[in-house]
Amino acid sequence: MSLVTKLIWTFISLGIVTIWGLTLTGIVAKIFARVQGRLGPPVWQPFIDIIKNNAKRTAVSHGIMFYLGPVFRIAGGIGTYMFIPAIYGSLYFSNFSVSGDVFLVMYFIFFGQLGMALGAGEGGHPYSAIGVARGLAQMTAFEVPFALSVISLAVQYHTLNITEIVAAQQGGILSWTLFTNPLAVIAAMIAMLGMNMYNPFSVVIAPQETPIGPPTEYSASFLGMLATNRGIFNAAKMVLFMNLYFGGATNLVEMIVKTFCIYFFSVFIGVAFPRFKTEDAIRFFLKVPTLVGILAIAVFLI
Amino acid sequence: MSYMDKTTGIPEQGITPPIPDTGEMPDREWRKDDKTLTNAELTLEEQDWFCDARPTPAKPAWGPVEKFYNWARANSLWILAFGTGCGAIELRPLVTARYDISRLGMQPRPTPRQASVFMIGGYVSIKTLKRIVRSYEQMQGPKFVVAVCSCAINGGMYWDSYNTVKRIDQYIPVDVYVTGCMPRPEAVMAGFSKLKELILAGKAEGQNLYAEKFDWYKANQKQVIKDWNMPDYNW
Amino acid sequence: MKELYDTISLQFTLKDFHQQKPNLAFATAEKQQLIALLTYMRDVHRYTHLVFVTAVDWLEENRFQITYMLHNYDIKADFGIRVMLDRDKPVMESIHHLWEQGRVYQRELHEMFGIDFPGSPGVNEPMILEGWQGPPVMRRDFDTAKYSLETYDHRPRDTREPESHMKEKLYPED
Amino acid sequence: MVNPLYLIAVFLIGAFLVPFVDRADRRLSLGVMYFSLLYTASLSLMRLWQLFFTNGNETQVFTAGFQPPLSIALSFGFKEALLTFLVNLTGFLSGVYLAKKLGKSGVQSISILLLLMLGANGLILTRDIFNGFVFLEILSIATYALIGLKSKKNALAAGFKYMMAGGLASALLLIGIAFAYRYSGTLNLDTWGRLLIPMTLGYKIALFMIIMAFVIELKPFPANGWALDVYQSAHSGVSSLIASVHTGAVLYFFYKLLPLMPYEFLPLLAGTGLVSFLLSNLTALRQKNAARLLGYSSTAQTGLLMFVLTGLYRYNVHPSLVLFIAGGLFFTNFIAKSGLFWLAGIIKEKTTEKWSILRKQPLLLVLFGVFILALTGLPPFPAFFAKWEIIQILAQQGGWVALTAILLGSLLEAAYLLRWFGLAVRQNSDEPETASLPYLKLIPPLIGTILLFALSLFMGSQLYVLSEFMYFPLLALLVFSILDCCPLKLKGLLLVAAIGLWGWFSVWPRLMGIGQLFGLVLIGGALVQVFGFLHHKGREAGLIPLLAMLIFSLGNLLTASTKLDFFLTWEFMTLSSYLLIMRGKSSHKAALSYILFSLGGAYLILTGLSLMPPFSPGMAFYLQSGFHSIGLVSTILLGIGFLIKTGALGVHVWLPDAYAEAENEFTSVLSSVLSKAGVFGLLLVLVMAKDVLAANNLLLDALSWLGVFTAFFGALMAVFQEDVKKLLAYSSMSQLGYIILGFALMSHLGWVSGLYLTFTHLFFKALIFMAIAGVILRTGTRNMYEMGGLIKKMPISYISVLMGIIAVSGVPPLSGFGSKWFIYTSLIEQGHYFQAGLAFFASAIAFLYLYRLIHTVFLGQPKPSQQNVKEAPFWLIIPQAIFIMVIMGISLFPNYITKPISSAVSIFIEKPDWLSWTGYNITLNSPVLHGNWNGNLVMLVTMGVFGFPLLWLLLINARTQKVKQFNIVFAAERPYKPWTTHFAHNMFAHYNKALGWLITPRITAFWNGVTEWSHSLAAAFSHIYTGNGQTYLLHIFMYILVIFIVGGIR
Repeated sequence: MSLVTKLIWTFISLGIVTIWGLTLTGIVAKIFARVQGRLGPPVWQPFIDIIKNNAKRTAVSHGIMFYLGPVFRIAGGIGTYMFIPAIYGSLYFSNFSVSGDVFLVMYFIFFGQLGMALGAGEGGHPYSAIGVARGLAQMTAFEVPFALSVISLAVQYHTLNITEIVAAQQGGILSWTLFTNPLAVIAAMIAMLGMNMYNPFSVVIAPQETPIGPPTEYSASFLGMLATNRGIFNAAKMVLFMNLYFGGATNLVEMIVKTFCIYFFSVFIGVAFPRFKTEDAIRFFLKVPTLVGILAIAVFLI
Repeated sequence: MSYMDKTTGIPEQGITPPIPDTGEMPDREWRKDDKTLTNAELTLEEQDWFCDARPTPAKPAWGPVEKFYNWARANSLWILAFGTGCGAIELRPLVTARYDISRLGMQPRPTPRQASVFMIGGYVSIKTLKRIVRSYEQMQGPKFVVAVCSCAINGGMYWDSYNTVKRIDQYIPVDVYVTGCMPRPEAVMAGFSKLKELILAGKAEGQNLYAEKFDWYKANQKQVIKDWNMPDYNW
Repeated sequence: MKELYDTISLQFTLKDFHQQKPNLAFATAEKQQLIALLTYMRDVHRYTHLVFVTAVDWLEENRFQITYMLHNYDIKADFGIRVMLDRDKPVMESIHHLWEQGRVYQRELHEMFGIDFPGSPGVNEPMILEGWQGPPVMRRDFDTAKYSLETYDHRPRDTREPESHMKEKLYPED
Repeated sequence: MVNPLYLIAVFLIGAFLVPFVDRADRRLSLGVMYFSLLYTASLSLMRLWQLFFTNGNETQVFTAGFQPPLSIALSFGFKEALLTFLVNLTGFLSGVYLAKKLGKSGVQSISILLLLMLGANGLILTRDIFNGFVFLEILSIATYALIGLKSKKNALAAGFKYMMAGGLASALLLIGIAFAYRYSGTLNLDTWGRLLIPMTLGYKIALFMIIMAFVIELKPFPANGWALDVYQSAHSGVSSLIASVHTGAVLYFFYKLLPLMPYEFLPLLAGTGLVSFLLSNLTALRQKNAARLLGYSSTAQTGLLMFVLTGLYRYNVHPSLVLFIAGGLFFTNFIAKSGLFWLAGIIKEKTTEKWSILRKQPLLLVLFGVFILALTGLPPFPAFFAKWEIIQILAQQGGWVALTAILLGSLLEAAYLLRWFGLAVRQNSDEPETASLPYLKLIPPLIGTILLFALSLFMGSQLYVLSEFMYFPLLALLVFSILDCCPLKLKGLLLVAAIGLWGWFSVWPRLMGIGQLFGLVLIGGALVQVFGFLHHKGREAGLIPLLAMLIFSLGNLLTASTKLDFFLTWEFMTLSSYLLIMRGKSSHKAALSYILFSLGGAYLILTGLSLMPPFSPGMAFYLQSGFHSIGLVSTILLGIGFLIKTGALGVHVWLPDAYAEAENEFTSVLSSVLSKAGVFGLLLVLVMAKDVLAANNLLLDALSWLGVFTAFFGALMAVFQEDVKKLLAYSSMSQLGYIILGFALMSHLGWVSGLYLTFTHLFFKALIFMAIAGVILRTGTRNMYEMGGLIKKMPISYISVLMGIIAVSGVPPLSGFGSKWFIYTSLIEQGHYFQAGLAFFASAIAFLYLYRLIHTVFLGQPKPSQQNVKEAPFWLIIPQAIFIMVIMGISLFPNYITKPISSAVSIFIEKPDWLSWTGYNITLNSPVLHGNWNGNLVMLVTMGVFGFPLLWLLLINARTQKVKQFNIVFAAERPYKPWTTHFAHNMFAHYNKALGWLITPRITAFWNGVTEWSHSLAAAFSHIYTGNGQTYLLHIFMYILVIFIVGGIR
């Protein structure tokens, strides 16, 4: 496949995942509303919001890093997706997953967060820095069960290559990691709650305490870019989880259904629980989920 | 002067003309140049900490594009609620299940930077006016103002108070007033629908009005706000 | 409460005892004796809590009345001590050394009535009225409506009789 | 042959002549004294000449031509000649030093001084025991008299106490001689030595009394209270005479007596020596009085010498080696101790606290430093070689008790001496300017220093080839010290040129494989950072010479071939880095802790090296290490020694303070380069210990857990620092933990990961440290919360730090990710799953402190006090620019670094065939783990996904208003103070709540406890010195009695 074809397919893949990710955001808002007995916004509301934000006539910038913050963020989101093969067996949807394995993806997730944190920092607003500090602190904690879970997968499948991990799960629903290594899946799914920052781990953006967290100062097209990234990044994470734990996907429909279900887990917890304080969230992640992660490795050692 | 719609209690025009508009502008000599403000009330040190650019009117985009944009703006109204008085309580029922403004694409937003509708809920004292001006200026355009309650319109029961502003539109441009003491949520929602109509019609250009008549607005503000310890324009 | 009043009267010049409720009474003290009296009440009779300090403008008598409301937690009783000031020279001693929160009340009284409390920390800072330049607003000789009319622009009123207006609007054919 | 009688005669004549000529003129009598001293010294020198260049075998002279026992025999061989030369030269120097005092106090003192010299010379020369007694008496009486030279009450009291102790010793000696004569029938030592006298109890007791007399004169602990009082209260010139001349003469006679002693006495004497050495040093810890401190040190050193003379016979050591060791120790002590006493006299300050006035006197400071470092046993001074030999012998022969005692004692000695040095050098003292120096008094210590260096070179060349390993760093130090008056920039550029030429033409061709890698890190890394030092305005005296010494010794570390070369270079490195740390503003405490840990580590390394088989010269140490294998003990000792240098958890206590207090640019070198020396050492240990480790899995497991805990706790502690340099220090510790972790895997991939991190850590940590050095320079503070918003003032520094933190945190696409990828894959591949998990946690925590670093310094609210901050100076930018380019280069083309590392490692651990490179893609196809990383592609993709949104934003976001720091939405208020609006102080309070309990400083508390405990012990010991003469006598009695009983003489 020539480079041009590859690039074209990558763009198509990215476009699909963006649209799906934003729709997913809309669906989730709808679900939240329904749980609260409301009608909720239309499913396409995220698109309107993004158009509106990009249509703003003015914006403020606190400096170059502030300007680049959303760029870093969306680059992190797109990049994460770029390094994940979206659909198993499809050459067109494998993106640039040849450039690395699951560790590359795990670390590339930080790229956007770090850049965004820096941009928010230059905004000079204390709430931004507070939000970042909380987010980073929580991140260190939920990465532990997730890392343990991934290590458990490496022990199980003898590979870190995502495509190979998916390949090992082919052959029926029972060969998914969900059933072959349930402990790892439990640890990872709890970690995912932290990643998605819904309740009970939503202290980072806690709108009542620190108005909106890191993006407090961001407006207009910056905000539009952040909102776009939220769609892409969420979808990318779900695709990663799908590949690692739920057998991957062999076609687009399967991908959409599976990512929706995985995301729904997070939403399901989110609508039902109140919020943790940062230190409590840290303690939580380092207790039971970490223990589960350790067990997930330990079962292979015995 | 009939600026109230007889049926809904909502202003007919997008912007009420500020009065008295004699065309006289305050002395402009103190300004450094046309693009900057002096921020004369700040100390020299503080002047370094605030941007001193002068707001300028923003041109709308090319016709059909602007129409499209206006559609998006009208369907994605993010509210910055300023609970200045008892009207503040009216926003709560709006977002709950009974009225649920989120189905109209509206949602409350905690920071002015990201909001597009400024909702002033009640009487405005001098002290509050300062905060209102600041928050309004920090919003990014196009931005719209909805003032709720009688007090916001003409001082209401505080008409003779030494400390309450009687007409907000002399200080910031107001797109829609909602009468009532207090107005029912239905009335507030009707106000928002009116605002939507205005936006879709391209009439909600309060931001540009503010920028064009900036000196007049500023003079009005400074007339009542005696301890003006902020920059002339809060970017 | 009367017993208390009598006891205190032995040492301080008090008058105008007024028992409003079984556990609420008022008395008027001399201005010069006030600090001593408050200290005495606080330390000896265990009226340890300063509930509030407020003022009344007796315009006709050309006096300000300041009321210090004290509370005794042990017997759950309140005792209000009033003191009269000359309205032309409204100066009173500060009690912030007895109750730290006193400074807030004094700051408020200074802003609203123009009563000065020399030595009270931050008494000259504005409390509610930022940058207020007019007379103290709670004095009864301050005409707030006049001030409002002079200072603010009022929206011209367009008054209608509701009944006829509704009729005209809704059922114009009738 | 020079007749030794002349020596005695000259002094005798001088002593009697002085009163006569004094009537004419006081100066004449002084002249006579100087003449006698100089003349005798030159006689000894002549004798030395004879011994070396003409064939003078004959050494014995018999008075009056008779054979013993009728006559007294004097011996004038090499030892005696050298000793008398030094004694008389010291006498002369003391005379010069005391000139004013002697001139004032009259003719008696002059003749007493001459008598003292007479006694000393006689004691050295004589071979007759009774004659020895006579000379000892002359010496002692002259000494008592001289102590009284300073007619202060306590000096007289001290003299009297000495007289009492000396009287006791003399009585013992006389009785002993009388009894012994009954058995031997001769007083001549040579004759006596040839007799085979049966060891009856009576004879033994006689001999015991003789030897104990000399032991008492040698001031053993604890029967030395009188001597300490003497040192403390006598005139410093006299103290120096006692410490050198008196002790030297007595010690030599003690040595001459040893052949007579029964074999069973030797361990006893050795034991007393060791006890004296260890406990004197321990007691000295609490001492604040300079003269008394020197007294303790003197008794300790004498104890060590006693041990060497008596103890080493046990280990079948050749007598000439014993003499070599003893000579090395003795001469170092001899010169350094007299020098220090002289300096003490010049300074005139009693307490060591006050010695900071030295700071204003560079010449005195240098002298003081030389003496202190010589006493501490650092190279190139003779004591170093002596200590090296002792440890070699003891370690190889299993003298563990002695070895431990000696090393412990040395460490204690180093502790108090270097603390003293630190007090003298510290910069934050505000002592007034001292009066002008007495130049006459300066001559003796100056000559002493020269003598010390001459001796060092002599000893170095005598037993060892005077190799470049000693030569280069010292030469660099010398040359750049001479150039030190030039402007800093010139010196610096010269240094860069010198190192560049030397490195390129001399070092590089001799390196291969792993050596080349470390050559790049150690020399290349240091070289680039030299530019950073050049921004200073002043001349920065001492900086460039020490830096030169450091970098040359770093290079030598790679090319060193024998064990001694390696250790010598290691010590040079430690020494120069210690002195460089001392340059920091208030670094004396941090530097002390650094040098003590370093010396402790060095002693462990020394012991470990001693246990290793010899390395042949010529081939580099690290290359030879592949052929050797070492034992378990050696592995552990060496391992701990090198781990101390890297700052592993448990021995990291020195690290944060030393990093924080050193000069900003030097901290960069410390972290990025110097710690890599420890890594290098550790690597060598692992290479050599392959067999041991293969047999013993536990060690490697322990090492890997140590590594990962270092990484974890380092990161966690970094999170809670407010001081930017401490934060970075802990960050370095954390990164080195990963390196240790990689090495502990003992697999190809593990070592690649360790070396890869060694490399990249150099780049990014030096980058960050250099940028922060600029920030600290410009803002004048190290507290992060006092900074803020510097991105607008210092954009280049910001870019450096940004690149640095992206690389440290391991975020792709920069090279840091490679290290993370390697470490995780290698850990999982080797089955170290839990370590991998904890390492991941640690690397996540790194985000916390890195964000804190960049946010609180560069982002957030600018402070009004830093309104006029400028970008860092050009010289600091140079290394940053170079490192940024390197990081970008290796991020885009990782093969240029990963492939050489892999091939270098494959010399030691073969590259498995499942690890392969295809283009820029590193593929791992191990049976237990698959994975891949294509750094080049990642970089390109990242550039693409970054550039695209940026273009979009630039396009759509045409009307963006640039605003200032206070234009923030602040809940409808406005901020008033930048310093309260900046979210910086205690940034991770919530993290502290959740995990802070993990890092309560238990380890620091432990080490503080060690310090506290040893000080208390010292205090307890010092209670035995009551200052009462009678008590001291009792001590002596008890001491002899105890020795007698312990010795079990029967």
